[in-house]
Amino acid sequence: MEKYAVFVPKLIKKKENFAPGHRACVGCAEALAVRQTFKALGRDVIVVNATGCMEVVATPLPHTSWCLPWIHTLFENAAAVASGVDSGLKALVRKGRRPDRKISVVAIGGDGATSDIGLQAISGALERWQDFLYVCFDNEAYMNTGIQRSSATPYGASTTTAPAGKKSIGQVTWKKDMPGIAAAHNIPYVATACPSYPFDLMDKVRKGALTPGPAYIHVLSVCPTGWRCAPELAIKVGRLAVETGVFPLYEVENGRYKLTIDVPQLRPVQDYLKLQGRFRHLSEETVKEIQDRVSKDYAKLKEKIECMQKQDR
Amino acid sequence: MTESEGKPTWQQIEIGAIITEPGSARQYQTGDWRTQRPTYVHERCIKCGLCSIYCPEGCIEPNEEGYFEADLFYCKGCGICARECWTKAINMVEEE
Amino acid sequence: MTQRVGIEVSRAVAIAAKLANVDVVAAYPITPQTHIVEDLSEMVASGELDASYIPVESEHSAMSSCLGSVAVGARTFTATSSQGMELMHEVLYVASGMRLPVVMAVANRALSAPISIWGDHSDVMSVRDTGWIQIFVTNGQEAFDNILCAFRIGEDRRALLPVMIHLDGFQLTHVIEPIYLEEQGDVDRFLPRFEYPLPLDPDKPVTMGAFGPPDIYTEVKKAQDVVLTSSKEVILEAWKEFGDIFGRYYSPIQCYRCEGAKVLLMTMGSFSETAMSAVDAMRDDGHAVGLLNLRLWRPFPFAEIRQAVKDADVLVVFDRALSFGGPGGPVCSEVRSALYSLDKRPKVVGFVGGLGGRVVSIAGFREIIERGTRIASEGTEQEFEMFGVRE
Amino acid sequence: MTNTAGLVEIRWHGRGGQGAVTSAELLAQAAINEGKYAQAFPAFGAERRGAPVVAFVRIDSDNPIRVRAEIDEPDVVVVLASDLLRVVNVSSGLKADGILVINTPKTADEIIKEFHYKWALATVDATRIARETLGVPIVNTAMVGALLKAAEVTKLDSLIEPLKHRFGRLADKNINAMQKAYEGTTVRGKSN
Repeated sequence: MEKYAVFVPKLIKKKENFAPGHRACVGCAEALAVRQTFKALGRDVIVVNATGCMEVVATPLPHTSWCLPWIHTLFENAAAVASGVDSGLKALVRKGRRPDRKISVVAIGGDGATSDIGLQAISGALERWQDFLYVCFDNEAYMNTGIQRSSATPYGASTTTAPAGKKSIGQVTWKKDMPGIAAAHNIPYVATACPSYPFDLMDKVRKGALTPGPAYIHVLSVCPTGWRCAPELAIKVGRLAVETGVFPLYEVENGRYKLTIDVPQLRPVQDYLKLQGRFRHLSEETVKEIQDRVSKDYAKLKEKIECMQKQDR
Repeated sequence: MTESEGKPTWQQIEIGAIITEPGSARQYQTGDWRTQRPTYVHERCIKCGLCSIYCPEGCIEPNEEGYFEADLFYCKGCGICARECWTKAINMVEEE
Repeated sequence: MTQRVGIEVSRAVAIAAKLANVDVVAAYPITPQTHIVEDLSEMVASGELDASYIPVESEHSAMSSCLGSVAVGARTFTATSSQGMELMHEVLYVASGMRLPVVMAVANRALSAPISIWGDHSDVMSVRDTGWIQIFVTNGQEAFDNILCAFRIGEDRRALLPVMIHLDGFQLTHVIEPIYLEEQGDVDRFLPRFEYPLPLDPDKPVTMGAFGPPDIYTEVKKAQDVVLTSSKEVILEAWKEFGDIFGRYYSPIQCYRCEGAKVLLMTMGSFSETAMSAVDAMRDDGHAVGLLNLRLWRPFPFAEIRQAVKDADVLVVFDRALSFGGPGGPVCSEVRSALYSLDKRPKVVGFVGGLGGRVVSIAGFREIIERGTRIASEGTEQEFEMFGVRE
Repeated sequence: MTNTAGLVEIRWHGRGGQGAVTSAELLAQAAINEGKYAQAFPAFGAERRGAPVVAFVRIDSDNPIRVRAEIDEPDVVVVLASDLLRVVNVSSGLKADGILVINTPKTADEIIKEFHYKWALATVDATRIARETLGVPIVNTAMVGALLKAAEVTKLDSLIEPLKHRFGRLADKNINAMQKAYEGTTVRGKSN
């Protein structure tokens, strides 16, 4: 848990850039994550949104929740549109047609838009060193279309296209390591975040947006509807993802890995799984399998960090 | 009242259907989605504002006395604020 | 001073984009479009052109990047062909629907399978309904001129629509021919600076590309269709002013030797020049034939076509694309439907040919006209006939 | 010498990378600079370096050129590498009063004896000239000179500007190569 001996009003800007009146589900932690993200970034931002829940719930004509310049075009191309925004702004500033002031270009998309259909465009934009921040709001399935599996769906989760049944545990593949893929582009800043840790999230978002060149942040966004958990538990479930090591919070700054929320003693993954209907069918054996994998991955991450610290010394 | 009343004709559509009023969703009431609503025990509230940072709607703000309260025009009644309030100053009650 | 130079048409297209002082070029290479974007990237590299060149990883991203850059108010150019345009297909609808005036040169080429790098109009016809203004050019000069016109037309406040300039792959893109390259000063006089009325700007935030529920989508589409249809006025105005400045005038349909013609052939693109030679030869032999070179494909020039064919008995339409299992050539079927409501109309005979780079010679066009006339007089019209196919 | 009034159609044969397309382009530019109409283009294909390639030039002193098809019945055929004679039917469609311009160290008689050509023939050892003037065996500019000796479709001087534009600091050497080849080309009339 973050240190709450703090008072929120003193720490964050009052102004909302993502206005209420949006049509997100009751208890949507993704809408929350979006709100926190853009609260952190302030006004000098242009948002590029991939198709997905956030686009649909926030902009049904004639209403918009956005108080920032915002553009949505398609599902798989947010990083490419952001490239055009970035390059267009740079050209206009260079030619004296726009004031020379830092405007953060922020592309956002869900896990489907990011780790599946939009992966190529993201890889292209990162490789070309476009000056932008990409934030993936990962709710671990295609929630917008009705909880179909994506490559970000975790092992053992039951979805509408990878349902649990007599012959299946649901999702039979392990979650794609999207932050790892982003980091493999050797970009200056990669991080994971979760709205259950708002100050950590907002720090990272600010850092990513201010980094010259590309930055990538992967935000675990609890979806009570798709994960089949109680809406009021959205924050708690996110916290448990971190406390169990299922979703460690770290950053990779110029290739250096660092845990931003260190969990000295991981809780059992069962604490996280048991609150969610999508894992209800799992046998003890599968839970153990997941536990082993999570422990191993977490150990690997820590090892990597320690190894780098040693090199530093 | 006809169904199309108040809705734009094709001549009134902005270029590319662009929306020019930022945050116009504020006109839209989501409060009627609610089946339960937050109630407040001000004696317990320490005005930390944690509820406001966790509200998916972003509809919790301090009132004139500095106590944080949800705007029921938007509040969907998810109960996150009550669940996360560490001084237990918020309780959810069924809507009537 | 205007210079008459021997130059590859692709290079002239790139020079036109440079003279238009584009701010952003986003492109992905595909034969036969490559020379256009190679030249532009070279100009950027040498400093001859102050623009951002985005070497995207796919055509889908090329067009997507164009959307982003136009949305911030940058003048934006790209070029593609064939499969590349297919890959950007869904993005094309967004450019027109969101009224983002990208200019794109399309080096027309056949579609797979089998893979063919050579020219026809299959790619054009597959994007017929994307809501773009679409202009065919007949030669290098028209290509150069119409790239300049495209920016002027698309960026006009009354249009704000993306524009495609269709030039035949290889037959135009790779040919060196004499082209008048115009002066920067004159181009600047013709082409005002681009100001997008509602750009993405933190000082005046707008929401672009919002979600369209059923109670509003129809109105948005109606508005879009009206704008595309009425953009013809903007196009005619731009062509008129272009002619007044540069001395070369364009029209939606070029009527070549149509005076008193009872039989008309309609073609588009570079083949029109070959067809003109066929018309010349037949006129020399005393036949009352003429050629309609269709330049403006969208918005479709209904009035001009009706006017152009009013005295003809036979209209032979030559398509370089095939609507499989359908009415044959897309152009022919549209022309036919445009004439259907007229009391007096010519018989319309359709041919499809010149697919995947197959050349249709002067003699070939003569044969098409003669055969079309015969079919019309015998009353043996079928939906269409494929020309030059081995049986 | 070929008749240069009206439309002249020239076909170039080379190998990918030898510069047949460049030759065609330079020639067309020279003609256009003279105020003529001209057109140059490669065979529209996917040929790779080393493969036999073809390029085309049409020049018309009076009328705009409207034909965009490849040239099947040329007035002039230029062959940049004589080894192609065994591989490609370079004389395909060559008009009866046409001429072949061949880069070869051999004499016209030797070529005719070997290939039984029935057209007028111009020969030049362009490879040697290119080595001597450019230091490399790239014969594209030399062969433009040879062509102009065989058929005066443009003035030799008209090539100077396009060459300067194309080759920059290497222009003088290329102009030299072209002129040497022009001088070194032997034209032999039609044999029977």
